[in-house]
Amino acid sequence: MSAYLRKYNIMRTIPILNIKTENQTTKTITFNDKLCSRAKPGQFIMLWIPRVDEIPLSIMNSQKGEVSVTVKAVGSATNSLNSMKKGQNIGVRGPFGNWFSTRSNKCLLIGGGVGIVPLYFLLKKIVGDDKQITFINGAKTENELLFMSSIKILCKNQTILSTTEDGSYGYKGIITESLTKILRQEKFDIIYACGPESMMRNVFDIAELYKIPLEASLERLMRCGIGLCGSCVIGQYRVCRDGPIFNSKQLRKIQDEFGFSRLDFNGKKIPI
Amino acid sequence: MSAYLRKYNIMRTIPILNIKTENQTTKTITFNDKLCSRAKPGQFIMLWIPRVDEIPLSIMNSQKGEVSVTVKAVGSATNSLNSMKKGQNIGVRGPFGNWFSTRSNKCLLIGGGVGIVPLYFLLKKIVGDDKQITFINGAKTENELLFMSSIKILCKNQTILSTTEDGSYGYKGIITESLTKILRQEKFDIIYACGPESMMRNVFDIAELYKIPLEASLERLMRCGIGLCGSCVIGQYRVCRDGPIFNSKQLRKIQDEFGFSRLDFNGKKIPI
Amino acid sequence: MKSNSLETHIAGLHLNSPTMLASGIMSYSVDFFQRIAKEGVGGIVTKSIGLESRKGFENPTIVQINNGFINAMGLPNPGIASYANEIKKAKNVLNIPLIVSVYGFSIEEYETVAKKAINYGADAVELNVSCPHVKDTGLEIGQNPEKLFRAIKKVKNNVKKPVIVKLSPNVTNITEFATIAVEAGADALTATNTIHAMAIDIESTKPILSNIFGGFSGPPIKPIILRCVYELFKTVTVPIIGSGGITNWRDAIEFMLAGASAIQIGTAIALQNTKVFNDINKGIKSYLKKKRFKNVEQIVGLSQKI
Amino acid sequence: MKSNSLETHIAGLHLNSPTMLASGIMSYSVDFFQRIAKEGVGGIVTKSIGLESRKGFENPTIVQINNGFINAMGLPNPGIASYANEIKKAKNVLNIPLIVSVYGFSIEEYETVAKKAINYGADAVELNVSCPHVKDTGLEIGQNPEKLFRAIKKVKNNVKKPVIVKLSPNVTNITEFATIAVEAGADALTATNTIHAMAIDIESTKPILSNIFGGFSGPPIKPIILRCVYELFKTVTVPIIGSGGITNWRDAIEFMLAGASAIQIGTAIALQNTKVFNDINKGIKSYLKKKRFKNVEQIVGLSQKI
Ligand SMILES: Cc1cc2nc3c(=O)[nH]c(=O)nc-3n(C[C@H](O)[C@H](O)[C@H](O)COP(=O)(O)OP(=O)(O)OC[C@H]3O[C@@H](n4cnc5c(N)ncnc54)[C@H](O)[C@@H]3O)c2cc1C
Ligand SMILES: Cc1cc2nc3c(=O)[nH]c(=O)nc-3n(C[C@H](O)[C@H](O)[C@H](O)COP(=O)(O)OP(=O)(O)OC[C@H]3O[C@@H](n4cnc5c(N)ncnc54)[C@H](O)[C@@H]3O)c2cc1C
Ligand SMILES: Cc1cc2nc3c(=O)[nH]c(=O)nc-3n(C[C@H](O)[C@H](O)[C@H](O)COP(=O)(O)O)c2cc1C
Ligand SMILES: Cc1cc2nc3c(=O)[nH]c(=O)nc-3n(C[C@H](O)[C@H](O)[C@H](O)COP(=O)(O)O)c2cc1C
Ligand code: FES
Ligand code: FES
Repeated sequence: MSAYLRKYNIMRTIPILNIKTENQTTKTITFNDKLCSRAKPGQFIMLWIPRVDEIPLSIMNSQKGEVSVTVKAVGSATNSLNSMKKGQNIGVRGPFGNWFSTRSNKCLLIGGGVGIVPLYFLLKKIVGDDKQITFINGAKTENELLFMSSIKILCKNQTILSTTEDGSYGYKGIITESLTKILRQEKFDIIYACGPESMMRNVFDIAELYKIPLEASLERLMRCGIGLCGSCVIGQYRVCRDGPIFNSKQLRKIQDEFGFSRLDFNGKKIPI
Repeated sequence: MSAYLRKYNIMRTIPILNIKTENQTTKTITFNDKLCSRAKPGQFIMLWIPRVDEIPLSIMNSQKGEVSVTVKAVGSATNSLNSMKKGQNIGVRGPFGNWFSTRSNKCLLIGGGVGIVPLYFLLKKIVGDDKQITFINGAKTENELLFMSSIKILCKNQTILSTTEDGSYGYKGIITESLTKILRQEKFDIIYACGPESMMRNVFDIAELYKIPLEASLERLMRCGIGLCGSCVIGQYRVCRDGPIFNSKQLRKIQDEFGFSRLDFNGKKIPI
Repeated sequence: MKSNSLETHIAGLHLNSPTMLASGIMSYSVDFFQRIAKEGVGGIVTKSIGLESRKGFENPTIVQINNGFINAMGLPNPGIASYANEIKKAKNVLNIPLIVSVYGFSIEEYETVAKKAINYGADAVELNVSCPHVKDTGLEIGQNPEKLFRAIKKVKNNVKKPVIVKLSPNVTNITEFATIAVEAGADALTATNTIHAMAIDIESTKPILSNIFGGFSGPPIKPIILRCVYELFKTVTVPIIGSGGITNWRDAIEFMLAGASAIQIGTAIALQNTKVFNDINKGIKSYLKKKRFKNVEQIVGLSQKI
Repeated sequence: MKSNSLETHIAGLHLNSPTMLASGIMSYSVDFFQRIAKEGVGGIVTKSIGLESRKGFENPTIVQINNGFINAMGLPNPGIASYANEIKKAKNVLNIPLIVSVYGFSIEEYETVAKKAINYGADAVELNVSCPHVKDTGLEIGQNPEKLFRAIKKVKNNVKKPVIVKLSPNVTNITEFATIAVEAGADALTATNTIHAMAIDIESTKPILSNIFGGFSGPPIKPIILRCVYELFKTVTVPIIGSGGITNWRDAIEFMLAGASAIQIGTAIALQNTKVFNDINKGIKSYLKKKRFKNVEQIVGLSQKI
């Protein structure tokens, strides 16, 4: 059960400090926010685009009061956000939700597409801690593999396995094949996963098979972000408040829904 | 300008812990209250008698979480309070207002009737501090002189001058005569006064004559106790918030009103 | 049946504790109902359900101001047909009363949805005639005496289970509407829904909620809703369920002393999390014990005796 | 005249700053008015004054709930005849507009008191038709469309100075009453008075205020009153003065963006002390500068453009 402090949920409106283009569809947006700059990897914010929308976004990085999110344009809010200019105002609430544990030693991070955002943040935080890290990232094609150059620098003594569906970079294939391959050879203390839910469901099933503890970052529709409205519910959990990170034990309790169904904007259960 | 913290003004309802009869009309009521037990001499509380009234009362003593007020029955609220039993509930807000300064060395405390309540509290706090104290108390008659036995113990190395109008105890006469007498002989660093306003006005005029700084504790009708409603206004000051203790400089600013006029319950200026 | 000092009765419904889940709070999923049942919730009110499904408003749908919230969800709900499964499932797995909250864009819709909800197994319906932000439902009926009367009457004539009416505080005189509701047959009243409010962001100079206006809930509105309950207790004889800013057991007691037979918890689930039901129930129990009351029903309306 | 970005105009009154003293707050004494004049208050509204003097209710007349207050002072006031001296004195020593708040137990009383206040030198009157706790005045008129119209009209016909009408938020639709007020001749509207509320002490099981009910003020009511101002700005063309929970410059800006031409400060004097006027004025000034607005009138109602 994650903490919730009133001040986190009071919206702060602040100008965009910096915008970086990651690829054709994805940008990284940086702003100043004290509360969010203390966020832990896995936590998210609610970002308001005035008179457009308010959407949940994982925190990608935070340091010295500066906070970054990485946004893939997939619809009206994300497109509108990605076309904003430096200096324009956005509203921020958060950080919300729980975070990845960082106790384990031999870690496997597996992320697909924009799902690697919180894993990248996690990587940055744990990479100096004398841990053995394997980072598996995957995307449809090379230029959708995010943060590659930073990841290479961060992981110079660690393992990176990149996968593209079209083979334009790293292994050709889907990311879970890389996972199975490596688990056949090596044992890990923990797997951290974020990405499309069907991929994460596969990761879960594989992790169960190999009996490796998993922490997966889930996504659901979010409105309140603080455990009140019910939009993000999965089983007995609220992704915003009890998650977004769920461990193997919790995932087992929601295995009928995890990877299969979610609520739409009407609160109706629909297939994923 | 005195401090005001929100929590002070949230009413606490608590049982009466103890009741002590001081004389025919006056009782001391003790209760537990953490906030008030940190009050300083001169501060007051608003005391609620459920479904009867809420009245301002000076704090008479406070120690180890226990707080006492001394109440003279003069009307419906004070009569009703003084007929309450141990264990019955009263409501308390406060402490409010400012307090007597305690920097000066050679102090004269002068109080009339139930007005000695805050002076008694002050005496208790400063008597151990290597100060030279003269305590002048006065009343109509002997048994209206409050706290005499304690005061005698507290002031065993100090001066006590008691005055009664009927001469039943100490000097016969009015209290300000004692004051003039002593000021002709001695110089003081400060005078602290509390009592009927006409008496305090006399004290003020005498203190001005002898050029001795004065701190007087004023009384006005009080409703809110926190500087909002205007019931207690005197000149530009609110007795509840800017007082109840006023120094010579402030008293000079309100000398047209001090001792002469006050607002009644209708907000109408009436003679004192 | 074991005696339980927290037992409460509302229009024939038997509640093990007077703390209920308010409508619209985490109320899509029966799994979540089970979670709070473990915390001792006495009864559950579902999200307000209409005839058709609704997407609700765009985000932001909620904004926090101090310790209160202004929400304009826009009644997102799957519609009664889809919700049937949840009602049935709830009745299978829960052994506490399930009250389906019902709204409609017409008197007929209220009737149809209420009938269906009861047929699917609901123990009662709560008519939401007080939603402050969706046009043509809620307030448009809750603020119109004549429509209010007809809507309630129609539902009453067609369902055999208790009909609770959730009133709006956004009226000049709530007792007038309460009287109408009771005359039309309401078995109990929920007092109240949220208060019409808004927030503006001074940096962007824009209203924050996509709908501009929303309903204010949480601790800031408590003294206002408490007054509504106090006034209602003087006016009507049917049980009153308090709803507005109740966050801890002291608030709960205050509402019951004012005249509420039970209370609903909404915003406090965000502020205190799901343990709030248990915390409140425990607090009420200690209070009853300390004050030597035999049961919670003894304190209902007690503050009216002065 | 030196240009001043905080200058505001309300129905012919010229205010050096948009922050005003709300009625009933520390408003018996001209000395106190002088004190806050030094803090930059732009205009002063007196305690509501009636034809006869009134003692008000017994204590407790005020109770704090979180950072809000519920008060039921009961309109203690010396009556217009006694207050004449203060008005005259105020006009001698103050060089900011003095607005006398007026209440009455009948339409005629409103008229008589208003006329006298203006004769004694008031720059305007504010009609308190919205006091939530004294019977037969205030709300009884403010919630009755027909009486409201006649009271305002009568005053308007008999005084040559601006007539401001202070509305109640305790109504189903505030714009309806605003429209009536404006039709009757109101030169400006104050939005709003306090909200009907109460508090119960759970230890003694009794209501705290001697009058049981009172008016809720301070930060908790801000989002509700802000909504009133926003609605009014859409409805009427006369200036609106915001009053409800304004505690800092951000609140003040929010009200002006919603449509208030000036704002009144009440409860914040307890919460922040008298420096609140200066603090707010300074904050508004910095905001205007940062956002490159020339003057405060430019931001009035700006949030309505979306
Ligand atoms: C905890 C969490 C973390 C996220 N982190 C990131 C991130 O770091 N980077 C990133 O690019 N995206 C992230 N997302 C997804 C992001 O919120 C959606 O892409 C965005 O809301 C889409 O909005 P839209 O209007 O552009 O698209 P739309 O056209 O409105 O919707 C496209 C899809 O986005 C999803 N979506 C829309 N609105 C919401 C909402 N309010 N809440 C959740 N999902 C919604 C739905 O699946 C929808 O079908 C995260 C989502 C969650 C729940
Ligand atoms: C700062 C301050 C400290 C005080 N300390 C003490 C104390 O330690 N012991 C003590 O016995 N008395 C004290 N008083 C006076 C006490 O508050 C009044 O005696 C009491 O309020 C009388 O109430 P009643 O209903 O019994 O009398 P009433 O018959 O109502 O009134 C008698 C007189 O008491 C005064 N009074 C009444 N109501 C109030 C009120 N709300 N606020 C202020 N004065 C009021 C008026 O002068 C009135 O004429 C203090 C007053 C103030 C302002
Ligand atoms: C996010 C949210 C959604 C709500 N949805 C509904 C609803 O669908 N139907 C309804 O009758 N009330 C709804 N309400 C009102 C609550 O049921 C409750 O009456 C109100 O919030 C006051 O109680 P509280 O202060 O405990 O939250 C909603 C409130 C919130 C905060
Ligand atoms: C102690 C007190 C007394 C008040 N007296 C009056 C009054 O006499 N006439 C009036 O019109 N409003 C009166 N009001 C209402 C205020 O003028 C103001 O409209 C209200 O408190 C909301 O503003 P605030 O939140 O800034 O206090 C009073 C408010 C308080 C708190
Ligand atoms: S987004 Fe509202 S409960 Fe999670
Ligand atoms: S008692 Fe209200 S201002 Fe002092």
